[in-house]
Amino acid sequence: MQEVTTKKKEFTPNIVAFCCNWCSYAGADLAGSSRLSYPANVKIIRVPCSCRVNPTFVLKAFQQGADGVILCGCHPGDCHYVTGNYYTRRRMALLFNFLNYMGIEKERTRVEWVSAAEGQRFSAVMNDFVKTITELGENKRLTDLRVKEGE
Amino acid sequence: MLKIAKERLNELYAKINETMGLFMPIKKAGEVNYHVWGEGKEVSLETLKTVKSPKNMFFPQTENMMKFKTEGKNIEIVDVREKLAAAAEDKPFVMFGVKACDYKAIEVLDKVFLAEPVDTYYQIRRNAATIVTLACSKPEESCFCSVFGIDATAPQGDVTTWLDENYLYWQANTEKGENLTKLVETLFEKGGEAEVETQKANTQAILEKLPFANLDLSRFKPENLNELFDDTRWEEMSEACLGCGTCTFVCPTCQCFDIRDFKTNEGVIRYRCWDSCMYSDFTLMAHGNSHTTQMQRFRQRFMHKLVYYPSQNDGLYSCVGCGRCVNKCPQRLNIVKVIKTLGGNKND
Amino acid sequence: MKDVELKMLERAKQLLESGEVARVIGWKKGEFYFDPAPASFETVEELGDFVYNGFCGANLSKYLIQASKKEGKTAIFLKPCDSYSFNQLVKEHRIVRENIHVIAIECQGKLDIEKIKAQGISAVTEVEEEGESVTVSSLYGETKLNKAEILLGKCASCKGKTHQVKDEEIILHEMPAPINNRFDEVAKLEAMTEDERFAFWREQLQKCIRCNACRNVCPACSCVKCVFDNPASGIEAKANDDKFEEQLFHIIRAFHVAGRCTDCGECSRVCPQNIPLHLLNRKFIKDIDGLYGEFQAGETDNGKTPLTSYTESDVEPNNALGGEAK
Amino acid sequence: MQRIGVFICWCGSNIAATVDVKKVAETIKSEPGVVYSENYQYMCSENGQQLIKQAIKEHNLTGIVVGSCSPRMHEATFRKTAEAAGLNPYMVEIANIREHCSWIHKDMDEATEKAIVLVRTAIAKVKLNAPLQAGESPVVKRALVIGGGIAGIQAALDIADAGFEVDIVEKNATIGGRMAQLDKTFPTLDCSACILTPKMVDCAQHEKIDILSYSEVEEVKGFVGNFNVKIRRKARYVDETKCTGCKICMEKCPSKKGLNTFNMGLNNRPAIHIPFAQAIPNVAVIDPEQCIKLKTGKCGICQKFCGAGAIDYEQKDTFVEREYGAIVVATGFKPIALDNFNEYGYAENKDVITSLELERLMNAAGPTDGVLLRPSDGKHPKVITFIQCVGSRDTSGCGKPYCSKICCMYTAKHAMLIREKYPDTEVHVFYIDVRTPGKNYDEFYRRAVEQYGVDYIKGMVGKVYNENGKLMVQGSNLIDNEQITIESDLVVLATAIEPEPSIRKVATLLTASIDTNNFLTESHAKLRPVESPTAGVYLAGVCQGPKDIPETVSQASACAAKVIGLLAKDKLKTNPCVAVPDEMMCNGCSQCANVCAYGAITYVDKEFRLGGGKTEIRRVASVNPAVCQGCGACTVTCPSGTMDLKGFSSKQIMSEVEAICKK
Amino acid sequence: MIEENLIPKIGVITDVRRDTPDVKTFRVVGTDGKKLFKHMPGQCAMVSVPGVGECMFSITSSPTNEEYMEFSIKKCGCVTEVIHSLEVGQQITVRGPYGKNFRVEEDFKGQDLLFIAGGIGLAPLRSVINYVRHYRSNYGKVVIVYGARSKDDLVDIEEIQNEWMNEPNTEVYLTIDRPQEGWDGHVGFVPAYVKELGLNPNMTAVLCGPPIMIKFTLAGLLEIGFDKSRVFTTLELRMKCGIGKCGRCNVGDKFVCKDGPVFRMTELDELPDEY
Repeated sequence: MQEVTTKKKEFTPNIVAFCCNWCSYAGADLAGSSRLSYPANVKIIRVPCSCRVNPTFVLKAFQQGADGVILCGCHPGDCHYVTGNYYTRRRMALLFNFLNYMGIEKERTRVEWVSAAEGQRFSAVMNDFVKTITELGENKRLTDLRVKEGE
Repeated sequence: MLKIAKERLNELYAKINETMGLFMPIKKAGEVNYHVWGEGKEVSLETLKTVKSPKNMFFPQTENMMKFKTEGKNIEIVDVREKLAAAAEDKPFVMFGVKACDYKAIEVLDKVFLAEPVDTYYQIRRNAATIVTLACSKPEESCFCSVFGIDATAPQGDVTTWLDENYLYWQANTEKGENLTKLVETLFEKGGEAEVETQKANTQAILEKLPFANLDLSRFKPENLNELFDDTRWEEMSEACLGCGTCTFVCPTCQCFDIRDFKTNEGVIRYRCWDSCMYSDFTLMAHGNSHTTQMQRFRQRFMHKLVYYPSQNDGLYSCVGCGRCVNKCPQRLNIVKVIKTLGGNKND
Repeated sequence: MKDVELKMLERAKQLLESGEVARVIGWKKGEFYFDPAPASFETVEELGDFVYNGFCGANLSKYLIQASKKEGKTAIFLKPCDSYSFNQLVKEHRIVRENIHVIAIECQGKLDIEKIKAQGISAVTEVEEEGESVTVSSLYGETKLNKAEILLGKCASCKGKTHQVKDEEIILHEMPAPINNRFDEVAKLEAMTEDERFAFWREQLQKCIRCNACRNVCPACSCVKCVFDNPASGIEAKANDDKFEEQLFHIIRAFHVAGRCTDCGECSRVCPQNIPLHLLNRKFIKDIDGLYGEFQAGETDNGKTPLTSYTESDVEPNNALGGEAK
Repeated sequence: MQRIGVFICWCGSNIAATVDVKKVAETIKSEPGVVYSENYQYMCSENGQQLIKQAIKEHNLTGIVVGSCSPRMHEATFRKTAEAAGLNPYMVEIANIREHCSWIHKDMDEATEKAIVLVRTAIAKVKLNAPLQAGESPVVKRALVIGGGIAGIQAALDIADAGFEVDIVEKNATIGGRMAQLDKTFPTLDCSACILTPKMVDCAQHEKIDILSYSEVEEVKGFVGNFNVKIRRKARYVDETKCTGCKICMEKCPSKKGLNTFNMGLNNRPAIHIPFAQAIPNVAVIDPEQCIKLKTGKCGICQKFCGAGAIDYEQKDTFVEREYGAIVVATGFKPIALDNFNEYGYAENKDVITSLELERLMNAAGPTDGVLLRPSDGKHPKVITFIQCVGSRDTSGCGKPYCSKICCMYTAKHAMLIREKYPDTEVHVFYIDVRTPGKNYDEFYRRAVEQYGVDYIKGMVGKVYNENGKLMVQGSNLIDNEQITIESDLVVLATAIEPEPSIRKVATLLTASIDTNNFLTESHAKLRPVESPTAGVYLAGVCQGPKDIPETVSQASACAAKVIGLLAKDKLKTNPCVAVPDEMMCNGCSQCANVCAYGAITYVDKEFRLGGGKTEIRRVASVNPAVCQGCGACTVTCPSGTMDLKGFSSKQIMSEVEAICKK
Repeated sequence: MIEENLIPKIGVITDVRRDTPDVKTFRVVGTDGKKLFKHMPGQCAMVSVPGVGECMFSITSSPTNEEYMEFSIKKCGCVTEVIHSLEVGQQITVRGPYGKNFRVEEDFKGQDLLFIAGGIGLAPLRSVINYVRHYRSNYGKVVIVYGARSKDDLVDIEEIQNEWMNEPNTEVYLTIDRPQEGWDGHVGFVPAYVKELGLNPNMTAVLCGPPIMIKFTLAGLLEIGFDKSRVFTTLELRMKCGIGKCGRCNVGDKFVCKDGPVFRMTELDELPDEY
């Protein structure tokens, strides 16, 4: 048991964050200019709107070895493109639910709404997500396991 | 001839498994396929048609061929075959319970993969395998191996076995078979010739009654290639075809494959996997496709089995009459319908 | 059922003879009673092979994507569940409705030859249907079976016997009431732990041979070019020993048909490894019903699909777990 | 051949203090495709930009990555730099190594490593960038204003004053809208007509303004800068060019029993009529439902008496098609129907009226010539009870969930005017909250209470019923916590307002989005409040949300400013990062159009070559790049991957993912 | 050591030449700086960029070149697009040689030879032509007819003009489809041009180019009196393995990768029309 805990501490997860250009990416910028730190293993991909994020991007990230994927967009109702994040909300609600149905840990995926003014929140969200994933451990279920039975 | 009581089969499996890998029809998640034997596994020797045929053991659905590591502009190739060969040498394996049709299918595949230039991936696995066949005693309506001259009651292989209510009868045919026999001899007793003969006769009687026993192959000859190719009925035979790969993937002789690259976060893996001539992109090139319609793809498959392959291999058909496609085609199309439409029935 | 078949045949003849339609899509006789294949009949002579029996489980609607582009009208026989797929395809502009003559036909639930064989009956040569009982003859003897035991999976959880569309109908007998348990299996999985679910799906999906039968039979998967066949998509793939690859295929396929899948059950019917693929699609249907209100794809005039609409008060993804709005 | 240049900025010490910029630049040199990698103190400085320009030219770079501050800061700068050096501006990617790296990490090694990954990710993306050209589309220098109320009038006047042609399309026979029906306006109590009619006249006389009254928009095609609009000119049976507005026809018309809609149906008007004295255009219109000639073919009196020969019973609806660069929607509002509010007895009691009806009763041009007489018996009401929030802030589903915003103020206005004119009248007001923010608004309300002694009762009215000819208003007084009943002569309901119902059609025609309350959605609630998400469509007045006259006028002027800004351009530059369909793969299923908030996607039937000389006609999506805003919603909805987004293509994003995950 | 039929060798790009707007020629050597393997004219090799895919290309350089091999590659799909983006110094993988070669040592020897190419179809012929030039005395007269859409689409024009045209007993005829500024040569399609040239039907002919060109040129040659059994062409179909096992490049019972790509016209006559 002791060994497991130490091992988990060494593990630094790889996190892919998709951020919409208008709110969350700006929120991340604000977190930066406010010097609100979060772990370096969070890497942000800028998309015009959270509705640009195709489930395949999320799955691709897991396939390539990401341990957690988080999507950030404008708060519902504040979408720069009026309705984009409403679609995101439905798509991701269904997708994440489905992944969990297939046995993927529900904590591995997350959607958070972060406005351009919420630098503090962006940092808090990322810290929390990294903490969750670190506790959860490596992504084994959705990673690329090219293992064969017997041979 | 040797025999072993049915109740003691597990001992036999365990004994083989001590020094060799053992693959046999095992039920997992509701379906019977060749899996590694282990204590407590649900062995199903009687299953005539595993969903995936034994070809999977030599020509797996997917196998990694090599890895590429790229650093800047440079490439390093990691050949995975040495590992594969070492593993095969270290632990040769037994394929247990292979039916006559499936064994014949392995011969069909050998002609492709072991012909020069040899496919080394296949060869490594093939050499490591000792094949123990099992005679059929309860053929199904979809079986028609006899049409291709296969005797389901006396399959070939390194070892041939028969199974009745009480015993498994064992007869080694090759050196590999003898070696295996030596390994397990102590478990066996002598005898069984008479029982085997009775079973053979009974099965023969059923085989003759099977609905497809009289398919006529006489028209499927290389000299009829163009005539068969141009037959107008392909259109109607293929109209319900979905273009899926079920028939090709359950087929024990279909050997088409694709070679692809897969990017992982640690480098590129080049793998090969089964491919199907039924797929719309099978022959797709950047500047065209020689098979644009499903009819052409459908025709390719059956022409290959019944004409092209025999033409390249001294008349040997690359269909063994296992009937898997008869059972598994989602829309109920199959080679029997093709043979009947183009060739006819001997009794007609 | 024989009377229904005769009536259908008669109608098909009339339609072809009168020139009202150029072809009729139905089923034609196979080698056995239990293997009829979908077929298009263009002349009265071809109708000699026409058949309609308990093994005509195939959903014919997808064939219309091509047929409705052909010269002349096409008549098609649709069972109640097939009519949902037809409607959905019309809604998505894949079928030209005016070119199709829909004949709604009776369905008493379709049978599964594999289930018959699973009863230990080998070498089946004949099957006779009579009401609720089915007599199976084989080279090794004769067996009487109860129809309910050998229904196709999709028919055992039939969602309804109401045709969503028709130009005429051939319904001679009352059809059995729908069995409303179709989400039970999903609920059972939901009740498991994550680990159990993962184990379940891994074992099931490990069987996948990636033959694409599920995709190619699916009326919702009728893309001109599937992303999995398209190198430009970035997810084109064929590998399947990579465990995730299988899941990727099935996850994305389920997502792409979410909100459009009518739950026709063809994916599970055609799977050579009998993977319960419908449970993937049904999860989406169940979640959509639970989170956004009941929605049945392919129903007449049911508005925008759930994934192309929204409400301002939709549930948050992080709280949506379990598929019910909290 | 890809020739990528990488430029790592120190940003003084902002980046360099935590990221080993030299190491980053050095490591990146060996990346495939990278032919140049450099670091510099301030890349955004004149010298830094010079360095980039020089490198682009000298090394023949096909794409550049700048590792610097946020792209939201300097992406535009570096794009210009690239363009100046002859490189397509869209071949530039920014790796954000300041806000997303150096500023949030303390450990140098960790930050450097992350910076390398971020730069690699940007390289992975830029390798798949394609040169993009911002498109151009010409601008038609004419605006359309839909709705001729105060919002439409103000917007039209402002636009026309800037020198652009404007058409006002008004569905009624006259412009003026709701404001024309009002008596006085708060908080100044000046006469509504006195301030509105001059503006109406200005419109009529303005050489740049064309008023299409009694007309409706039928069809809208095109997009920002190039709308093509079909307008239905309804038959008014009077030749607009001949009618002099002499009103003889009105006197002579034998069918006088039509409800006077301008007076909220409180009196009657003839079949042929001019809605009110100051109507613009001052031209009669015949109500075909009421006109004996049009219904039976007999009569024709008005034609006989018309000196100008303007009457034309044969007139038909006609259509005009015009091109516009911009469209202002100012369709206004109406009070809600009170069918759901039986408790106030509106339907049964003539003396229960709406506030707008009260406006007419108090107006000098109204049915009572401005004398406050109650409708039932024409007597002066002695006790008047006002009920606030009738249908507003109602979450029960009977009314509207929103606050109608203007009721508190106009009720105070009414109470005050009544007390002023008829000091013997007792005025009670039932309210839930009094909401009077705004310049001089609260002062106005306090005057009603303090100076005019209006009795404000905090509480809800449960029921209004008639007892022996008296209206009994039963309600609760929440302050004193008691049930009270007020015997009243007249009850005035501050009825909620809702968008004019025709807005639905207009919204559909314009593909402008509409919220659950039928208000048009603005592009951004805070920052783009007068623009519709549909480019080139602007919103003025209550069609966008409840508001009073001053707000409406400001919004209308704001709209005008936006329109003028648009029309002042000869060409529009379009955002090149737009959705683009691959027709070869398109199913034509319409899913993408369903999620497009801008109506940028249409479908066309196209012929495709199949193999073997055959062809097939398929319905395929087509994106109008001038309308698409580039959100990408369609790309995910599309199951076949037909839709992609330029600048953020699926392949680009996936290669970014790969670069981030690479070990 | 296990035989390496499917395992490629690593090649290094040492030169990239842009021939036409969409054709580039890549010079490749092994990591040791030497030629990767020996081949005969007409044979192909699988070139790949790991992670993108493999493609079969004919080896453009002559076997007589001992230093390197060259591939002329037209940009037309995913793989070729990536290959086109590569620069000198980049490593790629190559395996081969595959297929049957032109029978330069048997059928061609001592014969007058006619080479007809269209567009990128010159790539496989360049290898034979240069082979023949190398062993010039073994062969008779050489006639080369080469056409392309425009003068900018003529592959390897420098070599043609500077070397082939100066070769003894060799005639070179160039043509482009449509008139173009700066072009004073022949204008017109290859099949028509071939008929105009008044060729001696006793030559052994090799055709390579788009199917439509081959079809009409062949018809033209037969009209003039060429012997079909002495006309050769090369086929191109989807190939994956290169060793006749993956099952996709067959025409009837022949595999293009193993039994082709060089076919005698009379051989093709016997095969189903599916290429």
